[in-house]
Amino acid sequence: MPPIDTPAVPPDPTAAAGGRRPRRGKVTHFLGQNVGLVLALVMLVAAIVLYCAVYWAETQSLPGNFELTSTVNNTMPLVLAAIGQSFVVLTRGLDLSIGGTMDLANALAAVHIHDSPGSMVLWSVIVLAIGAGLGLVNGLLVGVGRLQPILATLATLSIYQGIAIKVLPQPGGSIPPVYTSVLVNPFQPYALLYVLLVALVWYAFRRSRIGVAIFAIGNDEQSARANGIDTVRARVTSFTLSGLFAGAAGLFLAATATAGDATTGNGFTLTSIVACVLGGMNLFGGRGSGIGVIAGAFVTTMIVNILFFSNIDPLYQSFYEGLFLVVAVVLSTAIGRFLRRSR
Amino acid sequence: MAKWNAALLQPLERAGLNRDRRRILYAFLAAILLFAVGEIVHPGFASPGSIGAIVMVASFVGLVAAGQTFVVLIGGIDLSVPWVLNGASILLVTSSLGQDDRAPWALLLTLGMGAAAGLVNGVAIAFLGVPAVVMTLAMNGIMEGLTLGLSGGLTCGACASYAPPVVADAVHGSLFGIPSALVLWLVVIALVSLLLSFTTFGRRTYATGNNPHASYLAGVNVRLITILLYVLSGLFAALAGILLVGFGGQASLGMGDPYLFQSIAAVVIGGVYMLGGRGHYLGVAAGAVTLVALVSVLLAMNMPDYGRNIIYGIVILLLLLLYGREEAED
Amino acid sequence: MIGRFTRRRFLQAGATAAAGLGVAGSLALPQLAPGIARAADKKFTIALSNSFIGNKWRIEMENVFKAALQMEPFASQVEGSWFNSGNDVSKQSQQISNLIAKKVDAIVVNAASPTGLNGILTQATQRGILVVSFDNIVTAPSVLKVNTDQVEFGKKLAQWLVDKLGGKGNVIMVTGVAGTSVDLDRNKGADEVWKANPGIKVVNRYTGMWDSSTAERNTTAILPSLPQIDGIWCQGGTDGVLKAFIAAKRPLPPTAGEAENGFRKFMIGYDGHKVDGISIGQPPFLSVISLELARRVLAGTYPKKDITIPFPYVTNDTVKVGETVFPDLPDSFFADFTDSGPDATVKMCIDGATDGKACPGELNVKLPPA
Amino acid sequence: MSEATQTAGGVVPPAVEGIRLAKAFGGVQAVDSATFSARPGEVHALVGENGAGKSTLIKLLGGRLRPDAGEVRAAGRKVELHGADDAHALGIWTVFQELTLLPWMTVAENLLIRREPRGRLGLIDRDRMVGEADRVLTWLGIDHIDPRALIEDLSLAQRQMVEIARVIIQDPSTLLLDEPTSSLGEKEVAWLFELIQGLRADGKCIIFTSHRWNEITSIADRITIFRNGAEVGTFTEIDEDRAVTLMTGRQLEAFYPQPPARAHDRAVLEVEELAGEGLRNASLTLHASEILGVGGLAGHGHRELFFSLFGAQAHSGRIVVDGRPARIRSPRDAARLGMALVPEDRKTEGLLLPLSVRANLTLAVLPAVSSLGLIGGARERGLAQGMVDALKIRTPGLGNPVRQLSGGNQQKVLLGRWLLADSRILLLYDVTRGVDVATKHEIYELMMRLAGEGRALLYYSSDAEELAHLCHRVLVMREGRIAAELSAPGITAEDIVTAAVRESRAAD
Repeated sequence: MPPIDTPAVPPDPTAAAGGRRPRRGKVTHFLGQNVGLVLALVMLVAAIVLYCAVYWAETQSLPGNFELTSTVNNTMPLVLAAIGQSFVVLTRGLDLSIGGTMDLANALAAVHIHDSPGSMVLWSVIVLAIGAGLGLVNGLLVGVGRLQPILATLATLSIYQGIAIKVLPQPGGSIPPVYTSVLVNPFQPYALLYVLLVALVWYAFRRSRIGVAIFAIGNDEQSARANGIDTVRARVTSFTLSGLFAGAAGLFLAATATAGDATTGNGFTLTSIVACVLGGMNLFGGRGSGIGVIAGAFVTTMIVNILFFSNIDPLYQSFYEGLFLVVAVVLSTAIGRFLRRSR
Repeated sequence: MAKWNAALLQPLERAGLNRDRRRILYAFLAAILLFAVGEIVHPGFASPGSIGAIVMVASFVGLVAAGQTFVVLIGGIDLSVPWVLNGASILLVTSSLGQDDRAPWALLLTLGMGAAAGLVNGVAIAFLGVPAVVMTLAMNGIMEGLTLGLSGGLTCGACASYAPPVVADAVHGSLFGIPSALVLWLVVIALVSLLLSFTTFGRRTYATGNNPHASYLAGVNVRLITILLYVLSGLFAALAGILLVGFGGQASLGMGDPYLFQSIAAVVIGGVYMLGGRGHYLGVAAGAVTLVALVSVLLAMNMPDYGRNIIYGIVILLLLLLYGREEAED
Repeated sequence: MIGRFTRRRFLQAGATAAAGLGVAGSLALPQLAPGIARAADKKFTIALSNSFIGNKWRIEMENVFKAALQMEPFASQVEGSWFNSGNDVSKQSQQISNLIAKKVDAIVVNAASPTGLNGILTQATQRGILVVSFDNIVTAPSVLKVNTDQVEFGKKLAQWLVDKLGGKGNVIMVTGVAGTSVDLDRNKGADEVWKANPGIKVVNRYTGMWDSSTAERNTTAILPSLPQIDGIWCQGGTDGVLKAFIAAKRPLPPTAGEAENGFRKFMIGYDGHKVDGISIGQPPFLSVISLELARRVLAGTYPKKDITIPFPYVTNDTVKVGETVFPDLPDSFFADFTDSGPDATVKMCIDGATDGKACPGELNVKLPPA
Repeated sequence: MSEATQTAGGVVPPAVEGIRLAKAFGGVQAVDSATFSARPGEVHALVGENGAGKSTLIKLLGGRLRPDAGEVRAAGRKVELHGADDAHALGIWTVFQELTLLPWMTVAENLLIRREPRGRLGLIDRDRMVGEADRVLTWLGIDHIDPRALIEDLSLAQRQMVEIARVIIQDPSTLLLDEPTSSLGEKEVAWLFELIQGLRADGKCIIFTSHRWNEITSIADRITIFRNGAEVGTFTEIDEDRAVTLMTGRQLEAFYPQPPARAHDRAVLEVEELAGEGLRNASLTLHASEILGVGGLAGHGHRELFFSLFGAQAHSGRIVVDGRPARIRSPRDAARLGMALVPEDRKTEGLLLPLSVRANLTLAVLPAVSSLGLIGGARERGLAQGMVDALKIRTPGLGNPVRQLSGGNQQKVLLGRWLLADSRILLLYDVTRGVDVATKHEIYELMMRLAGEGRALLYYSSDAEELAHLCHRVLVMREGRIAAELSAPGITAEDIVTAAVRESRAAD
């Protein structure tokens, strides 16, 4: 395929317009083209620093292993949900059914996972498959049924939640401690490995054919089609991935809780969108990084911590949260715009 | 299939029912169908009293959905509805202290608050380029914090006040034998339809919703329109808050919670195009009735909660697929 | 009234959560300044971790907790703080982690999910922190539980109706938030009674979401198609159900419902309407009992054991203005913020419930005999 | 029917053929029983007016559209092309006029999309991809384009080159190029032609469309002329006058109306040092009754000039309207000053396709047809009907969606909108693009009439021929500046193109 073996074309490059220009470095390009990601990481670092500061002010010590472990464990479900959401956001859509899928995954896990290794592995796989299946249904409604993502998933959200309550009518069931310690070990921050794994999955996704296709439809659907990309398949895949990750998020939620509750996933629909936005994902598709989204998820947890240690009237808490969200988005939009212009 | 569809659609088309008008028709048909189904599974469901009650309840959803319709017509969404509504209901009772003579000012203040919340949404969306989903979501949190904080969690001295009798009567009374909440809704339906279909503002709204860039180049003040539409959405959320206080007598926390999902669902069922530019409030009004009728049928059937969720979702999907099929025909 | 979640209304709940940020806060009352007081006289640090705060019951629950902290014996023995997280399990979990990091002596928790916090709460107890859960209690075995008996709650309401109706008649059931244990338990209790009394016919059963406004709306929509109703069994939002009956010009049948002030106003006659009823409440002072339990366990004067308190209830015969019903307070106010009678567990003044202000005198919390 | 080439080796069938092809869009017959054929080893130019059906033909041959009637043959065999992939499998590749690059992806990703080098675990090896892209760019002689740059950050010419490069490296046996030079300067065109000659020498078949006659004659082996959706004839030798006559169906002079004599010398619009994104200190003066043309290669600041003047793009500089300094910060400001912009892309920038003809016509004059915000139905209909009659807009009714109208009539609706607003300064941006010949002629006549009425017209066209014939003066833009000014009489299309490409560098 490399064109070197087609000698018919002029081998003399001097005939052409322009001379070779020095290439800008890989890193320079990366920074310039991933402003959202960079800002998300900066925001995360700032949040961590601030957290350490208020933590110090309150306890005269710095956060340690326990704080790290619990922060990572508590953020894991959001990390997964937000990454799932980001696949759909890349295609200019939103997946509102993530909460419903998490509910169902959570309920199934609590009802079916028992203390034998076989059941743990088997049911984890089944739950992930069901998550992917629910995503597939969304994908088919959007890709083949040509419904708008927000509408199709609004309807399926209701359906998935209903099924979840049918599976687990009241909070209960149990998750074996072994399962918990494998997914979200309470004593050591082993869950960082999963964060790393998610980052690697994203890395691989970004470098896969289907990843390119999903990015492409977010860039420009018509161009993507003109380039021979099967846009329907890419779209269906993005929803399927979203469902798969939502399923995984449900498993982690069950594991942290050590039991199931068919309603605890609901809030993740909107928090996952928030994490995507804080992570620098462009809601109009085609741009964004999963690494940024992971950072965005951790920022939300950091904000919980910061407000915890800063003695704020709890009644006003949503006010501060809302304000923070607006300010963060406005600032990062402004900074991003400024950086791009000054390049 | 396509042919069969076309054969069916052509007479409708000839009768002046273009796609948008057909969608209104479908929304009404869906409501009628639900009443019929309800009557079968639960005799008495389609009695005049029952229909009246359902339509009355639908009017609350319909009012919030009016605001939602405005912003959806330009491809936006308003997620701040719940706490704007809550805030409005609390502001009304705390500022009126349940007294009729203070009611006019309290009403103005409350509507003003709703408009102000909408204004902030609109300005941030139109000028700062914050995505509507994010901005209105944040606004919901901001309003929640402010409402809870300022009223001390509804423990303030004035928080115990009742809706001024004039407001309560306006909701519970009746005019020419029609419940006055319903009369108000009919007036709102007429006004909103008039506003959207026969005014320059409405024309510019549809233009902006269809193509903001082209409208801008045609001299439409797209930002102003955007802001005004969010203001209207805030206003209607506040209006619904006022009516709910009148209906229930007092403000309570969490009053607005159910209205977000329902207002969006009503807009969807009413055939408004979520990406903007097409749809009528008449359809949304029918959508609100359909929605409440659906919920009521399921309640009447003693449907367990999970079943209600599932059927609810399936009905919306079916309607969407019906609309979508027509989309493909065009 | 337990929980009063509106979790299932996902959008709102999400919106609260959405900002994703959590929060906390302690109102930093001067005498509660952390660290200093503790070093001086070794107060117990006890924190309240509440989830959702957007309804009246939760506010009162927090207010009486705050009030108790300012009264003896708590004022001199306990350094308290309180935090809200909204209905976001991860957020509450993170806040509890922060409480563990602060090394509090005890955590009193009203959970966003009965199971969702088990992981982190078990960690807390493993680290020697005493955890007491109340209202929406958690299932983790190492956590102490303070609650009323929810099955009994449902039973008692139903039995009262059966007695009132002479075992025969049409009844509607207004249920709570699906997917919660409380809702299921209360319904279960009622169903047991209906089973034993075949003359009672449940003509409809629908949710009121433990919310007066929703209960009113749903009742309004469904009522016209229902036959004559002889009795109302309601888990919550009782005043809303009655208002819908009044609007539909139906007579108010005997009603077994929650402790909303609005409902009790109807019991004493309000606006020309009077209802015969029984009003049982999930008492907001569960937070205070939990606080007391934590204090005494920490002090070593009470064994580590779960507490089930009898729910306070009133009927038309016992309802009393200024004590169990308050015409000047909102309908959504929970009139059972205090217990009454000689065996009362907690007696709290009204300022405590509305403003979180200390009541005069000492606070005497009567735990069941050890 | 199908022609074959006799060679030493025997009969070689044409590389690609279209036989009695027909394709209609919403009632407009874009291609109507067109027959076309091109051989291996030849460069075949396809010429015709805008809207003659060239682009549609290319899409039919390239597999992007399916014909309503007729057949496509490749290498002598009838083929059914269900999509681009089918065409690609036969070695038929297309470079479209509308670029199909993905803006937020890198040059390398775009160049090698769907054929990225894989590394471990089957994942795309990005470094290798960049290396390979760099090699391709170097080998094609366009290594001033950085493979790691985002498409968004490239100039239009660079994008066009990437688009061409992307297809060339697929080693096509038949290459379809739809207006490949419209945004290229002199050197880039030379680069492209050298590429094409290399391909021809290698026995490939190259079909391209262009509006620049000197380019066509310099490289094409054969020329097929299209008019009204069908071929008029195929020639190996033809002079420009004859070709234009065939393309337009009338004599050159007769096709283009004479611009009216300028009655006034009053400057209505004076622009000094206008600068902004893509625009560097452009100055111009527009007089009443004047048709001032603006020409040059695509992507050299015309659009920015028009949009800045109309307030739709941030700019600095001085604008004087009717002798008074004007601050134009939005299209509304501009409209109030009597200005109007008719943009090139009427579908995305001009019209509101689902809305009625009436609503589209009156959008800019709503206050005039309403009182207290209420639209007067009768008054609105009256005004709209008046304009429909005046401009001979062919529509089933005032209430029909404007989507249902043909391209030319849509363009008239857009013009009508501003005529209703009685705009005196008309900024017409490539208004005849994609318009059928008859309507085009009507638009010319209309322009003359408007100028005759004393209105001032600033007129950009991608068709130099139009500018040469219709304008009093022509400004040629290059790299965001006014590079030359030509005055009638005696402007020729060559002059314009020459001025546009002269000294032009590959804009980077």
